[in-house]
Amino acid sequence: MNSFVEIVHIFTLTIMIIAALLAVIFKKLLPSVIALSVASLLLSLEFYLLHAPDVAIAEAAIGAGLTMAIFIFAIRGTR
Amino acid sequence: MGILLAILYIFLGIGVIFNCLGSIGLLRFPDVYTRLHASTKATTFGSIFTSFAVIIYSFSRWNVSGDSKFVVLALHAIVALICLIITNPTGAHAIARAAHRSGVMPKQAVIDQLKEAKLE
Amino acid sequence: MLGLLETGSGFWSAIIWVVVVLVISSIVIYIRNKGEESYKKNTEQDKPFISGNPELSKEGSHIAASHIYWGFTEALKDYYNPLVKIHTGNINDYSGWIIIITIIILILVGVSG
Amino acid sequence: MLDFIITFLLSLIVYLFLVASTGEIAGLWSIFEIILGIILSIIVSIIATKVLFQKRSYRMLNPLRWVIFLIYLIGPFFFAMAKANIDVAYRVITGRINPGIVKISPGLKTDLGITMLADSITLTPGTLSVDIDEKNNDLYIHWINVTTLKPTTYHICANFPHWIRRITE
Amino acid sequence: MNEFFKIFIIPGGLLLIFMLLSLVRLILGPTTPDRIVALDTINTLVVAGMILVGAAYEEVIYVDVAIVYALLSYIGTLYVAKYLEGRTKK
Amino acid sequence: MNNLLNHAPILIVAIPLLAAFLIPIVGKVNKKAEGITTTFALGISLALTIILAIKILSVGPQVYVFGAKSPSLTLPSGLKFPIRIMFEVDAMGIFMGLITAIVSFLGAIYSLTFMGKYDGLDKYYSLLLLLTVGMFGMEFTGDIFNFFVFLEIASIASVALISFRGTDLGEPAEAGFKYMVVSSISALMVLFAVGIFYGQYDLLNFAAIASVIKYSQLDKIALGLLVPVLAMKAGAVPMHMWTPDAYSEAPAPITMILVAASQASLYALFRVTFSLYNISLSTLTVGWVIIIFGLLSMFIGVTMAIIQKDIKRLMAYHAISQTGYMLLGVGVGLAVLANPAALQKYGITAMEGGIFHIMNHAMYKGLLFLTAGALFYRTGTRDLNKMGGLAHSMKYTTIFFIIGAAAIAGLPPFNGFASKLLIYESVYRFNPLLSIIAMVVSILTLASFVKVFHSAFLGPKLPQFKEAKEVPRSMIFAMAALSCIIIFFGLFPNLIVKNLVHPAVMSLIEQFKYTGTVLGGM
Amino acid sequence: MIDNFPFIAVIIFVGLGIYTLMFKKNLIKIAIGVCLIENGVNLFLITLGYKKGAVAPIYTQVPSGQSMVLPTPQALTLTSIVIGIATTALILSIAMMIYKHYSTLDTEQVRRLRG
Amino acid sequence: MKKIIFGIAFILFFSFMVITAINMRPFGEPTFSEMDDYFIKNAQVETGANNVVTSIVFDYRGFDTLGEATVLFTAVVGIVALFRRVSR
Amino acid sequence: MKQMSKIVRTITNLVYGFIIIFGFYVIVHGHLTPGGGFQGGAIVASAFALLLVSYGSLITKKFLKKDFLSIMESSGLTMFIVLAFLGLGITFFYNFLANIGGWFGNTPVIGPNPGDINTGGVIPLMNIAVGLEVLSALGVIVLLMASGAEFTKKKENS
Repeated sequence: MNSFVEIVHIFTLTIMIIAALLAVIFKKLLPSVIALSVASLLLSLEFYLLHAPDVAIAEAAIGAGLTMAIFIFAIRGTR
Repeated sequence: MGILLAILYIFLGIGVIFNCLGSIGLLRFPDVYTRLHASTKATTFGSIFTSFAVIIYSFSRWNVSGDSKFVVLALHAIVALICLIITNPTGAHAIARAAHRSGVMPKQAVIDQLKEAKLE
Repeated sequence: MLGLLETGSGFWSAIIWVVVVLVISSIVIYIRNKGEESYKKNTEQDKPFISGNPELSKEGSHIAASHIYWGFTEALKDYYNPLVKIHTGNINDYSGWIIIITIIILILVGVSG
Repeated sequence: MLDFIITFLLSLIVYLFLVASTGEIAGLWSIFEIILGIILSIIVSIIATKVLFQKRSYRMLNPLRWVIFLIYLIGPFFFAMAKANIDVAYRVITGRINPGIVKISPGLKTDLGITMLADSITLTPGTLSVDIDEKNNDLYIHWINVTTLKPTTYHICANFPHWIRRITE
Repeated sequence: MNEFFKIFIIPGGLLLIFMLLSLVRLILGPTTPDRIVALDTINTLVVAGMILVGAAYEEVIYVDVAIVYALLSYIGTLYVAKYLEGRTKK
Repeated sequence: MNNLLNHAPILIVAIPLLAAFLIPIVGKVNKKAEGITTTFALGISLALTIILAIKILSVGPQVYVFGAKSPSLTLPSGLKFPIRIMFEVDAMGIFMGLITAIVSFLGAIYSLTFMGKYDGLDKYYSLLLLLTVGMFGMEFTGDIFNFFVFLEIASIASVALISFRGTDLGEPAEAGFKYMVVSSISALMVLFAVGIFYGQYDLLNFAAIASVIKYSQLDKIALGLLVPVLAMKAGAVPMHMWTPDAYSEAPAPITMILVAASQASLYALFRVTFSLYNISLSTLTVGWVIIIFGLLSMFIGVTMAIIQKDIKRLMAYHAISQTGYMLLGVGVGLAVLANPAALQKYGITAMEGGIFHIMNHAMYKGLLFLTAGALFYRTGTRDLNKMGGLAHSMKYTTIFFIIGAAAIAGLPPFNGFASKLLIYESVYRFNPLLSIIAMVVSILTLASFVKVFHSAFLGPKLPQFKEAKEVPRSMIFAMAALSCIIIFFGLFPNLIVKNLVHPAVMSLIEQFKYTGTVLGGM
Repeated sequence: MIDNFPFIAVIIFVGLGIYTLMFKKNLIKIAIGVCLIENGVNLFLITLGYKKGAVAPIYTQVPSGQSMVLPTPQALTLTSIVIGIATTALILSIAMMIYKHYSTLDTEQVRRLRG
Repeated sequence: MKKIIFGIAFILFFSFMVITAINMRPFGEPTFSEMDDYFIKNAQVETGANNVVTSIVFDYRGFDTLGEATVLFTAVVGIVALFRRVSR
Repeated sequence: MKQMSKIVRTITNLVYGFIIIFGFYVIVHGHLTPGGGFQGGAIVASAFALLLVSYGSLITKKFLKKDFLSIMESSGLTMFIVLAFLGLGITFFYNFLANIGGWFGNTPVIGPNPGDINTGGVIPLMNIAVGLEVLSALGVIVLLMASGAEFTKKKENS
C-alpha cells in the first residue's frame, strides 16, 4: 500500500513541477500568476499528503487567497 | 458491512466518473463557456458524491464504534461540501462574465443577446 | 606603557606620536614667528600671485569634482572601462553574480576535500 | 440591533456546528466551548453585521422558507443536477453543441432570489449564467443547446423561479 | 491502515490523474479565461481529494484543510476574474 | 540587579521591540513623542549592552534560554542536546552588540532633526528600531533558524528604510528592490543550509551542530551556500553591486546603521566559519577564498570610488573597500587556523586587526555618512560637482569630516591607523604582496577623500549656498560623539585591543569554549 | 534517485526560481521567482520531517499507537511561509512604486543607479 | 557572452543541487530524530497542548514566532511607509 | 475599483461571516486541531480580501477602517510580547499557565484524546494575540495594495 502512496506523491509533485515550469515560461504575467497559484495550491496538497495539516492550511490560505490577491494588485498597479 | 461497501463503491464510482467527465470535457470543448459547463457541473456533482461517500462512511462507522471523531468527520465534510456548492457556481459565473467582458466571445454561437445588450 | 600597541613585530604608540607632533609643530610655529614682519592683512600683499595674471572670478576658480584626477582615470582607461561596464545596475546580473560565486566556492570546497 | 442578534445567532450556530462532539452538554459541547463561542460570535457580529444586512430584509427568518428550501434542494434541484450531468456526459462524448447566449426575465426581485436562481441555473442542464442586468434582474444565460431563439423562462430553468419565489419572496 | 484505506485512496489517486488532464488545459488554454477554468477545476478536484484522503487516514482534523481550501481558492478565482473584467475598460 | 543581568540579553532585544510595536500607537497620540521614545529605548539598550559587556568580559560567555525553567538551563534533564532557542552571547557577540548599540543610538539622535522635513515618521522610527532589533538578534542568537529569522527582520527593515523616500523618487525604490531581491535570495539560501543541517543532525543549535559536525559532502554544500550569501550581505566584491545603490539612496542615519547591519552579516560569516566548522573545514581553502574576497573588495572598491561623483556613492564604495580589510585580516587568521605556531605568531594579530577594524569602520564610516547627510541637509544635493565652499559656513561639519577622512585613510593618530597597522604587519608575514596591496589601497583612499574634501568644502563660497549654515544641534551631537570615539580609539588603541578585541578573537578561535558553554564542557 | 523524488522536486523548484531571477526581465516575474524558491525551500523542510507510515503530530482524535512525523520542520515552515508572504508583499509594493516613477518594469530600464 | 556565462553557472549550480538531493538521506526515513522524539513525547505533558506543532511554535520555539510576527509587522510598516501618500 | 456582479456580492455577504467565524475557530483551536494564530489570521484576512474584490476599495472602506486595523496590529503584537514578558519571572516565553488548573491550565489526557479547549497554558492566548496581529497585518497589506494599485497605474487616457 505504501507504494501507492508514493505514486500519489510522485503525481502531485509532477503536476506541481509542471505548474511551476509554466509559471516561469509563460510570457504574459497573468497566466504566469495563475500557474504559480496552481503550483502553490498543489504544494498545499503535497503538505497535506506529507501529514503536515498545519502547514497545509497556512499554505492554502496564504498561497491561494493572499498571494494571488497581492500579485493581481501588483499587476493592476503596473499597467 | 457489505451494504456499506456497496454504497461506498457506487458513490465513489459515480463521483470519479463525473470528475473524469469534467476534466475530459474541459479538454474537449471548443471555448470557455462550454468548458465551464463541463467543469462546473460535472466536478461539483462528482465531488458531492465523493463527499457523500465519506459522510455515509463516517456515520456508519460512528454507529458501529460510537467513536465521536466520526461525527466530527461527517460534520466537517458537510461544511466543506456546502462551501463547495456555494462557491463553485458563483466562481463559474464570475469567470464567464469576466471572459465575456474581456472580449472572449462564444464560438459557434447562434445567438448572443448579451453582446447586443451592451451592459455598462 | 599607556597606549603601546604590540603588533607582533613592533609597536605603535599614539601618545608618543602626539608628543612628537606637538614638538615638531611648536618648532614650526617658532620658525614661522621668525618670518617677515611687514606682512599686513587687507593690503596688496594679501592677494594671491598667479604669475602676474589677473585673479579668476570666485565661481570660475572652483574645480568641479569630476575634473579632479582626470589624468589618473584617463591613464587607467583600460582598467576602468570593463570595470564600469560590469556595474550594470541590472538586477539579473546581481543574482547571476551570486550564483557564479556560489559555484566557484562550491567547486573549490569540493575539490579541496 | 435585530441585525446584530441575528448575525450573532447565525455565527454561534456555525461555531457550534464546527466544534460539535467536544464535551458533555447535550452530548456534544463543553461549557468553555460555548462561552468562547458566544464571545467570538459577538466579535464576528460586530465585524460582519454591516455586510450581511445591507438591504435590511428579514424575510429569510421564517423557518418555513428554510423547509421549502431544503425540499427544493433535495427534490427538483438535485434531480435537475443529475439530469444536467448526464446531459454533459452526452455532450462530452458526442461533442454535439449548439451554443448561444440568451436573455431571460425571471421576474425575481430580491438579491438572494436572483443569486439562488443563477447558481441553480449554472448547476442544471445545459445552462450557465453569464451576466446579470443589475437594474431589472435579467439574466443572460449561456445555453449549450439553443432550441429556440426567443426562449421563455421555462425553457431554461423549468419551474425554478416559482420555487425560489416561494422561498425568498 | 484499515481496510477502508484502499477504498478511499484509490479514487484520490484517480482524481490526481484528472488534475493532470486539467493541467493540459492550463498549458494549452488559448485565452486566460481557459486557464482560470482549469485552475477552478483543479481546485474542486483537490478539495474532493482532500476529503477522501482525510477519510482514508481516519484523521478527522484533516478535513479542516479542505474547508479552508474550498473557501479560499474561490477568492483567487474571483481576483483573476475581476482583473479580466476591468482589463477591457479602456 | 543580578536578576536584571541574567535577563540582560533578552532585554536588549525586547525593549526596542516593544517600543517599535508601541510607536504607531504613540504616534497617534503625540507626533513629537516618537523620536523621544525611540531614543529612550535605544538608550536603555545601549546602557544594558555596556553593562552586559562588562559582565561578559569579566565572567565569560552568557547563555539565555527562552522558556526554560531557568535562564541558563541549556540542556533539559537527561538530554545531550539543547531543544530550546537560546541566546549565546560571548565576547565577539557583545563586541558587535556594542557597535550596533552605539551606532543605532546615535543614528536615532541624528534623525531627530535630520528627518524633520519628512512625513510618516512613526513608521520611520518603528523601522529603525526593528532594524536594530534584527541586528542585535543576529549577533546574539545561538540558534541557526533564529538567525535566519533575524536576518530577515534586518533585511526587510533595511529595505523599507532604503525605499522610505520611494514615495516621491524612483531611485530609492529601485535600490530597495535590488536589495530586497538579493537579500531574499541570501535568506532563502541560509534557510536551505538550515534544512541541510537539520536533515543530517536533527539539531538547530550552533553549538550543538558544531560539536557533531563531520564535514561530509552535504556540510560542504551548506558551507558553499552560506559563505557567498553572507559575504554578499557584507558587501564583498563581486557581489557588492547592491551596496552603493542602497547606501546612497537611504537617508544618512540609516546608511550609518546599514554599515553596521552589513557588519552583522560579516560577523555571521565569521561565526559560521569559526564557530560552526572551525578546523573541521579545509581552513586553507576557505581562508584563501575569504582573503581573495578581501583583496578584490579592497582594490575594486577603492578604484571605483575614485571616479564617483555622488558623495554617498563614493563613500559606499569606500565601505566596500574597508570591508576588504576586515575580510583580509580574518581570512589570514582562518588560513592559519590549523597551524598553531603560525596562529600564535601572526594569525591572532591579523584577526585582531580585522576585528578591530570592524569597530573602527563602523565609527568613522558612520561619521562620514553623517557629514554627507549634513551636507545634504543644507544643500539638498549629493552631487559633488554642484557643491563647493561649504567650509565657510559649516565649520563643525568640516572638522568632523576631516577627522573621519583622516581616520579612513589611516592617518595617525586616528583609529583607522591602529587597526590597519595591525593588519599590515601581520599580513606581511603571511604574504608580503597582500600587505603591499593593502597599503596602496590606503593611499588611494586618502586620494579620493582629498577629492571629496576639496570639491565639497574648499574653494570660494558658491552663490547658491549663501544661506547654508551650520546644521542643528542634535546632528552635531551625534557627529561629535562619533568623533570623540574615533579620537579615543586612536589614542588608546591598546586598551580596546586588550580588553575588547582580544577576547573577541579568542572566542572565535576557541570553538570548544563556545560549544562548552551550551553543552557543558563536552 | 527515485527514492529521493521529493528532494529532486525541491531542487527543480529552486532551480526554476534561480533561473527566473537570472534570466527574466520583468520585475513581477522576479517576484514570482522568489516565490518559487520559497515554495521549494518550504517543501524541502517539510520533506525532511516526513516519516513513512506516521501521522500528523496532533494528539486530538488521532488513531492511537501510531508514530508521528517530526514536528519541528513544520514549525519552521510555518514561520518561513509567513516570512515569505511578507517578503513578497514588500517586493511587489516596491515594484509598483518603481512603475509609478519609471513607467516600466523592464530590468534593462530600471537601472538609473549604476556605475 | 554574459548570458552564456550565466547559463553555465546556472547549469553547474543545478547539478550541484542535484548532488545535494542524491546525497540526502532517503525520503521518509530520518536518521536522527532525538529532538523531535523529545517533543512528541513531552510536549503534551510540558505545555498541555494537544497539537505538538503549536506547542513548538509557541513554547519551545516561541521566540522564532515573535520574530516572525515582527517580520510581518516590519513588512506592513514598510508598505504603509511606501504608500503613505496614497491613503489620504 | 468597481464592484463585481450582484450574484457575487450576495454570495460574498453570506460567505463573509462564515469565513470569519471559521477563521476564529481555527485561531482558538490552534492547540487542538491544525491551525493557530497565523493560519486563522490569514483566513480572516482572506475574508477581507473577498470583501475587497467583490465590493471595490471605496465601499470596503466603509466596512473596514485601515487605522483601526493598524492599531489592532500593534496591540496584538504588544499583547504577544507582554505575554512573553509575563514569564520573565522565570524566563522570557516561559509557559507560566500550563498545568496549574483554572482557565487554560487544565492538564490534558496524555496520549490521544478528543481535545479540551481549556488546556495549553499561554498557548491559546498567544494564538489569539498572533491571530489579531496577522489578520490585521494582512488586512492592511491587502487594503493598501488595493488603493496603491489605483495610485500607481497610469491614468486611463494617457
